[in-house]
Amino acid sequence: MNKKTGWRISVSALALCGLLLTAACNKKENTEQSSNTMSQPAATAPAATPIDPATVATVNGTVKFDGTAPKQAKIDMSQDPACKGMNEAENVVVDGGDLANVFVYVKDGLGSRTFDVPAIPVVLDQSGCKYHPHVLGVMAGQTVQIKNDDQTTHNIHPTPKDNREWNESQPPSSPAIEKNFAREEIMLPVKCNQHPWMKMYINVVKNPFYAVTDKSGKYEIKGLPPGDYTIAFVQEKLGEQDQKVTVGPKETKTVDQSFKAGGE
Amino acid sequence: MPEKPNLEQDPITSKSYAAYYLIATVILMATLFWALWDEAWGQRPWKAFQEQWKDRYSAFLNNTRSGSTKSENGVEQNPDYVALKRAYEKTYQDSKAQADEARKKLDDASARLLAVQSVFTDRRAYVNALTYELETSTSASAKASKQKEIDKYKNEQATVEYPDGSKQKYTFPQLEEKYNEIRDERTKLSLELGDVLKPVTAAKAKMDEYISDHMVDLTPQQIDGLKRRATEWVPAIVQINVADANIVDRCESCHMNAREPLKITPAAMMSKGEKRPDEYAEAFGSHPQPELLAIHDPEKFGCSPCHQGNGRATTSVEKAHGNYEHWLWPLFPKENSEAGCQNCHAADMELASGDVQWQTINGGKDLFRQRGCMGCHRYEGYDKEPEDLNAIGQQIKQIETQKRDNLKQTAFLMKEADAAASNEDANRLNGKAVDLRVANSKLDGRLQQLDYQSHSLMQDMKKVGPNLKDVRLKLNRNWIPVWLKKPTDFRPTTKMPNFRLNDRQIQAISAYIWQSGFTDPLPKRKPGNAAHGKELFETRGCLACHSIGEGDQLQGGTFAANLSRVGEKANYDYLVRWIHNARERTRPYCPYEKKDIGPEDYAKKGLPYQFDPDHSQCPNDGHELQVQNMTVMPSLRLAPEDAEDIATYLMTQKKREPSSYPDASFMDDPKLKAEGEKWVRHYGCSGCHEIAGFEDEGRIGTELTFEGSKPIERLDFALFTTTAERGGKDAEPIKDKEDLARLPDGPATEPWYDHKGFFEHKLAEPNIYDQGKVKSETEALRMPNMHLTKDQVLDLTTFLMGSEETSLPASYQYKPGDARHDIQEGWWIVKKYNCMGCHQFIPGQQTILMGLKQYQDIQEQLPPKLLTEGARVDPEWLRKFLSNPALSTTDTNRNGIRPYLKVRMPTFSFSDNELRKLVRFFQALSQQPMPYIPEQVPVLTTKETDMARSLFSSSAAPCLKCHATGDPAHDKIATAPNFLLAKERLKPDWVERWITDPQAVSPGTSMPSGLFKQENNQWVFAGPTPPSFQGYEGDHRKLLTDYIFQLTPEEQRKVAASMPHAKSAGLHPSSDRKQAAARSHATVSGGSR
Amino acid sequence: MAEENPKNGKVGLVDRVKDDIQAMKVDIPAKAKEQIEGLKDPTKTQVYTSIFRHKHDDTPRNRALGVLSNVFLHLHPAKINRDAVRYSYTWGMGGITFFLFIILTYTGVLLMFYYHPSKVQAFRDVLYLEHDVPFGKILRNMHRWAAHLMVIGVWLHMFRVFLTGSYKKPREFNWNIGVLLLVFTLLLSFTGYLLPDDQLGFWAVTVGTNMARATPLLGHEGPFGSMLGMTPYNDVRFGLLGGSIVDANALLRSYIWHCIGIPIVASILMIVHFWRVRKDGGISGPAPVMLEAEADKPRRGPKAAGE
Amino acid sequence: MDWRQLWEICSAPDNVPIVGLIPLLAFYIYLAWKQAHANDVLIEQLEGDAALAKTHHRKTWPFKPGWQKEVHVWPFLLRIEFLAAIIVTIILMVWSITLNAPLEEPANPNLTMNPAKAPWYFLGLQEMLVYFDPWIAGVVMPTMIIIGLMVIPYIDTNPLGSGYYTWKQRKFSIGTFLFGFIILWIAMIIIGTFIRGPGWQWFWPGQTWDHNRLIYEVNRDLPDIFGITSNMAKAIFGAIVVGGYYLLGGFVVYSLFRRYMGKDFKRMSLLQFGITQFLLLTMVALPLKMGLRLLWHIKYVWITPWFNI
Repeated sequence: MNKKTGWRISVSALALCGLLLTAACNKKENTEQSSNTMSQPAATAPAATPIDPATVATVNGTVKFDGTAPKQAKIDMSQDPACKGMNEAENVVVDGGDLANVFVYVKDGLGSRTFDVPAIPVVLDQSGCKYHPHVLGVMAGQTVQIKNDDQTTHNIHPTPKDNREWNESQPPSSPAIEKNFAREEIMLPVKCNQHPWMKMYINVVKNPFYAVTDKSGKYEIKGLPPGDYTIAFVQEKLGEQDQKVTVGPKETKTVDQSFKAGGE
Repeated sequence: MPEKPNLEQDPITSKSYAAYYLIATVILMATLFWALWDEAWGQRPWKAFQEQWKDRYSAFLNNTRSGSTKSENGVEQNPDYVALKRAYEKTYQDSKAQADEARKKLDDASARLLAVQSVFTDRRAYVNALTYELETSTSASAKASKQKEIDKYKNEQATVEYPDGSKQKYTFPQLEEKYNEIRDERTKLSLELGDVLKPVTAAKAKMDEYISDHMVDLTPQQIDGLKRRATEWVPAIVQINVADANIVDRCESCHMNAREPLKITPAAMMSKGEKRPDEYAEAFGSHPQPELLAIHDPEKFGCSPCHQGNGRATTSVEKAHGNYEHWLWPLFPKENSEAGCQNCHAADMELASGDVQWQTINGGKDLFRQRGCMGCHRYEGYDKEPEDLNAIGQQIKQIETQKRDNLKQTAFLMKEADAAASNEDANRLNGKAVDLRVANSKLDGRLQQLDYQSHSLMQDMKKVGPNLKDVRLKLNRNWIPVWLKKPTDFRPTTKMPNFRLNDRQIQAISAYIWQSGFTDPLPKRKPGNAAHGKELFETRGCLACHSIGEGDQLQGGTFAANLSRVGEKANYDYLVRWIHNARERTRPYCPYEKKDIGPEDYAKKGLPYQFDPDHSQCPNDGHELQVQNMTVMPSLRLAPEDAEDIATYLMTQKKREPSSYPDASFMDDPKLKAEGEKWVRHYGCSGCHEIAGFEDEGRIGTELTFEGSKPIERLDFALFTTTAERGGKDAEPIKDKEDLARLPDGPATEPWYDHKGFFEHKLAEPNIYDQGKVKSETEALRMPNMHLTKDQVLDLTTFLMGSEETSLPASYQYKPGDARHDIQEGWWIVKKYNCMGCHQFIPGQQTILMGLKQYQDIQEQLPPKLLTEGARVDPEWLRKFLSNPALSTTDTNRNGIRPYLKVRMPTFSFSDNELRKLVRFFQALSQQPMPYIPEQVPVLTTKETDMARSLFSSSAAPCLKCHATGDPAHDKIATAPNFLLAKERLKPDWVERWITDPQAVSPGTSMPSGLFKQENNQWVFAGPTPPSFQGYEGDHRKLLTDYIFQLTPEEQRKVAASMPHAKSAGLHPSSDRKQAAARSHATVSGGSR
Repeated sequence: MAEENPKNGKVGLVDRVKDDIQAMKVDIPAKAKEQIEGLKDPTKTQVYTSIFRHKHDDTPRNRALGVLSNVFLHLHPAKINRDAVRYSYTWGMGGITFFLFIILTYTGVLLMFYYHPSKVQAFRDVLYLEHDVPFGKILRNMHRWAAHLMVIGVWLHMFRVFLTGSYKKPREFNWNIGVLLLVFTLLLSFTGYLLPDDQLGFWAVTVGTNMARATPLLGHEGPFGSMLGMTPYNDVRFGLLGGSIVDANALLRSYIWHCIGIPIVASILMIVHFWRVRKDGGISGPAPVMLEAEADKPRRGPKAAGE
Repeated sequence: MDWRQLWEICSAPDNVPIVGLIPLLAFYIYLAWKQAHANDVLIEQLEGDAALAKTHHRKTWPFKPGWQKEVHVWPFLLRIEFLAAIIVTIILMVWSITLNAPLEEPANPNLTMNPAKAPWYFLGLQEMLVYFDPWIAGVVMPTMIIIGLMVIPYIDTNPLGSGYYTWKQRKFSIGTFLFGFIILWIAMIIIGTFIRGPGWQWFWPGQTWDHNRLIYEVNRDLPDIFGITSNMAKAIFGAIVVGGYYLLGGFVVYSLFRRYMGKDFKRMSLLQFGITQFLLLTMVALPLKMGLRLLWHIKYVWITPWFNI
């Protein structure tokens, strides 16, 4: 058993531990339980396919929005004084034709390659009764660390299609909740039932080649081995659009994409 | 013969066998006839019975008939009947002409119909036959020709000759039409005739109904029917055959009258000149309890399921009754016949049909519990709390295991889901994992319920005898060895049996008990007022369970101890505590740690030293504690001073001074303790008493659930086996006079080698089967002498005889799943707490209090009858009331609903379990559906309210004269509950029935009947109504009920104020001045001190 | 007829009818007379002679034929030793035993109509027989007692046969058949014991079959049994009972052995037994006494002894 | 004297046959003895008178010249047979009418009958269980009885006494048979029926069958008496005793045969004699073993790890 698999075990064990904590009523049994059942996955976890760092390419580009950007709805957050003031919906964030919060990832072309899950957790922050970021990419199995910076209690309630649903509350200044998602799922909605406007999307993918467009609609995917790929651009409201692209070794390719107003 | 015959005859060839053959043949024929006779009569003694029956029963019926005719004549003399008869005759005469006419027409139509019918049916048959040929012919031409033939035939004219001689010709369609026409005509005519006769038939029916309604016995016509059956009877086996239950009962082949609708005693069936009923007469009585047969239809139940015996056998009386060696289910003897009930009704604590309580079997069931038999002997259903508790513990363990398994499975499923090949699979697996989590949550709910139940069960566990952990606090030490020597010497009616202990055993047992008792200090109590204590003792209801006085002076119930000599043994301070609240425990006991928890344990956790049903968790580990004394004695919610008064009074009850008991300081000898422990265990003292160190001790006796069907070989008659088998003049082994007097049938002379004999002897003198045996102290029989009376031995014997493993199908067992089950469950609790000592549950049932002298002329001071309790009260209210009869948490020294009664409804500290069962019981007993949905009472208009108020307060309906109003001055003399309670407590429909005829609901109640009368289908007030009622069309009864249910305190005050003489209203007519004075004194002193 | 007298057909017919009537007046009385005569001696009728194959005049020939021509009686020879009819010699036990066997077969068959060899039914059926079936009780009683009598009869028969030395040459083999019949008689009785399914039968059979578990080699408690792998579930007792305890299977097996298996074997052996009695020279005696001196000489025929 | 107990035993329906058997057997023994005696007298007479022996018809029944030597089966035999059938029928029917076949409680495997008895005709074997292990009493012994009975015709070489009752000519064979039948079979059945009560204990007739009776009975094994303890030694000792019995007994039998039954002995082949010896000794061994048991409380003679005798 090499070092990597060992690490893998501990992460998955930790994750399951967390899950079990939510499932179980009796803590003692729970921990005992998870350690029992976790002895197996190590043996079956596939080893990551090595990538030659010398040949990796980069894909970047800008996502545009054609047409007039819809006006963002104003949200009144006064029902909870801790949320302070007003807020805006983040359905379609367009800044001068640049479309933010588009999730870009390599949808196809990697074959049966597998990749190690990064040890560093992805952070999802709640502040001002808003999720930061609004769209999040994460690898399957990677830890998502959820923090609450507000002086109010939030609850985090993902409503996935293919992953498990859960719903946990997080009072102010309580420790971060650490979770992970096992299965690939794009635009997995997350909401807070106490603050109905709070909404964000987590994108769970199986490879590390993903990015989210920033306010200027830019994204960059690095470290891609050369090959033919399908790159998918997904927007929570406007849907998904794909592009095929071929990258050579050490190449930096620009792939732009644009969404139409009132699209699909 | 060819060979020359010899001079001397050859004996072999010449000997004749004719004589032998003749004799042999004659004998053979005789034998054959014997066999035939045996088959026809020898093996069928019932034929003789039936012959006798024919004669005797016919004679009996002749007698009865003449009596019946006489009484019928009597009825016929009645003017009402004469009027009916006259009416009948008149209608008969009136309709006669018309009816004759109609009949004539009808006859004519019938005759014509017949004439047409004969021609029509013949021709129709021919047409049908032709049609068949048409239908089955294959070629079109053949069909056509057939059709032609049919048409031709149909057009032919047929002649019909009518009864009047006229002839008509019809074609087939005409014929058909004519036929239908006459048929319809006839139908019409017969309906017409019916109409004409209708008044006649009705009048006749009325007449007959009058006779049958007014004849107490059978009518002569009915008797004639019976007589015909008897005289025309052809000897035959009469049998009940129920294949499903394998019942074949031919009992009625001899007991021919068992199901006759008449009451027939054996004496009535004696043949002439006899002095006492012979075998035949005994057999021909009718069933003494026809109402039982009505519940248990003999066609389904047969006879043997209740009576036993060999229902199939018909060859002799002994065989049929199963009274022979190899029949396992011999007939129950007459006096034990109620044993049969126990076969199917083991789950019923009280057996009653109508107003008949089956005292023998009920007595046996009660004795088994009250005398603590269940402390040593397991019996299904009795004292099952510890078992249930155990079962619940098991269940909890099981559920926890299941929860663990579910968790394991959840984790596994989630892991599988994460690794699943497709999203469908993943979702399916995740779904399953979610289901399991939900399942676990359900299990948590179940666990919680089980926890509640064990809390309840802990509370429900009771012991027959007192808690001996308190012995040092409670008893005069020197009295203990004297008591153990022979309890009946001290208190003849005690439940404590005689263990035949020798002095050493007594010393050792006393020492153990004394030394293992609590030594916690008791608060010192000041002495009270004995005279007031006596009065309280006699009026608060203590006597419903306890008795006092000895011999002729004895009064009170047998449920609990006789307190005549309690002053010799008891410690005053403890007695006060006990009377104040018998359930108050010195220290709680933790079954988990198996120790008594003291203040130090509470102090360790910084908890207050408080334990009661609401604080029942062990401070050490949170397990459920036993926080009450395991006694059924309730709290009467007395003021502490009252408790002191009663205790003071009781301490005066003594024959000798406590100090006169010889010193028993050996009880402090620590050496005796170990031996004492041995004997306490040996004799199973902990079956009835709580004893330190014996909390988990099992029962020492054999299980008795199926004792009645235990093979006789397993009952150890010891040295008396042969004696019992053979009977005779030395058959009775019991020599002791007292014990001999316990035998229901007196000393045995007949063989008694059967279950009955075994039980009776064992109960009369338990160690009888040790007699003559050489046994060591520990081998000797442990069962104590229960000093039962003859009747009690009979009851218990009957109970045990009926305790059989029945071969009947399960459907015959009375184990209902519906509300009747609630009734069964409820009786166990009602009997457990002796509710019947105060309340009447069954019509005709006598309560202990009813029998007391002091209630003879103040019956209204008796506790309420509960005959229709379920129909009367809202179940939710009942639950509240039962858990707190004061209906108040602060003002508890009173009755919540009937403050005017001196007898007190005590607080029994029922567990939730028992409350639930009791409420269901009362509802089920009155056939009330559960859950209860209250009836909507319409809101009265102001006008109606005014009317109702005026009626309510009118002098004609002085409701508030008796009913309490909350005004203390008035309530002192009130004898009925406050109306304000009605809304929450009562059911409106019951109230309507109640105010119409209270005597029918609760006979003897002080509430009078006849307040309302029926007029035009409305119930109107019987007395003069206030003027506002002029022109009111509505139902007065309904109005009043609705008013009561809307009564508010303000409204009540208004009414009271409007009542002119409310305050000065006289005392209840039936109570004299002296008692009234006593009563007011009691109330004052009870309430104000 | 009509063709012969086409013209007078009608007349011819009438004549013929008249003629027939005339003839009938004579024929029928004659036949009737004949019939009455014939019925006077029923033994001459065809029906009679077809049943009884010869006349029953009291002649030696007919006496012999009476036995020889009867299927039941021809077990017997036509003539036997004059002293062989003496009861004091034969005790008649063989015949009585056979007679009882017939009674048992007959009553047994009737009992079988009412009996089901099942644990639920068996005991009830016996009660039913006792209380319901017409003549059921006497039927069962007769079967039971006849069985006991048969056992006694067989023993006495054997006893007599031994005492008269009737097993000696040439009857050695028939003696062996007899021993087997004795064994089968006991087995028949024993297998019937269980059938009422009452305590008596149950424990008798339990005691009886418990011995089987001690069978050497084949019983699990017998010598060397456990060495051969015998357990309560595969030994000879298990085979007898169809189980390790006396239960439903034992009842059924008992029933089948009792009603079918053993009676068939016993019947066959009986046939052989009777047949050998005849073939071995009929009943052994009473023979003339032999003297010590004649012991080693060839045995003389009975005739020689007579003269 | 407990007459009631006695009556209860005798009147138990299934004991009636054995009660009936006793007088029946007595009667038939008497009948046989009478004829045997008459024949023996005749034989003696004829042996003393050679001339008469030549002419005598040699039966005790009278015979006159002219009488038929053979009679017709029909009617002379058949009439007796039919008569017998009628009488048997009568007996059977009267018995069946008056006495009911036993029917006890339904079978209950949990309730042992005490005493649990086999059918009466097997009680001899059950009685043997007291003295022998089941494999001998229940299996070996019945087999030996059957085989023994079957070999009788082949080992009895005495040509005399065939077809007539005699005692003098067949003293040995009749004596042995009577011993086997009456003593070892019928007497054992009688003991089993009348003497053995609850717990298969010995109750004298007239003693009350007390279910609670306890008796002290300790049985020893023969080797124990001689102080033999080792298993091996016990096995060898037993083998010696049993073998010695058969060898010594065989010699005694030989000696007796030679002396008193010379003629028979001469007629016998070695095999015949061997079998006779073995069966005879085995038969005699039964009462010997019973005696050891009843008188000296000796349980086993030969103890091996596999079987005990």
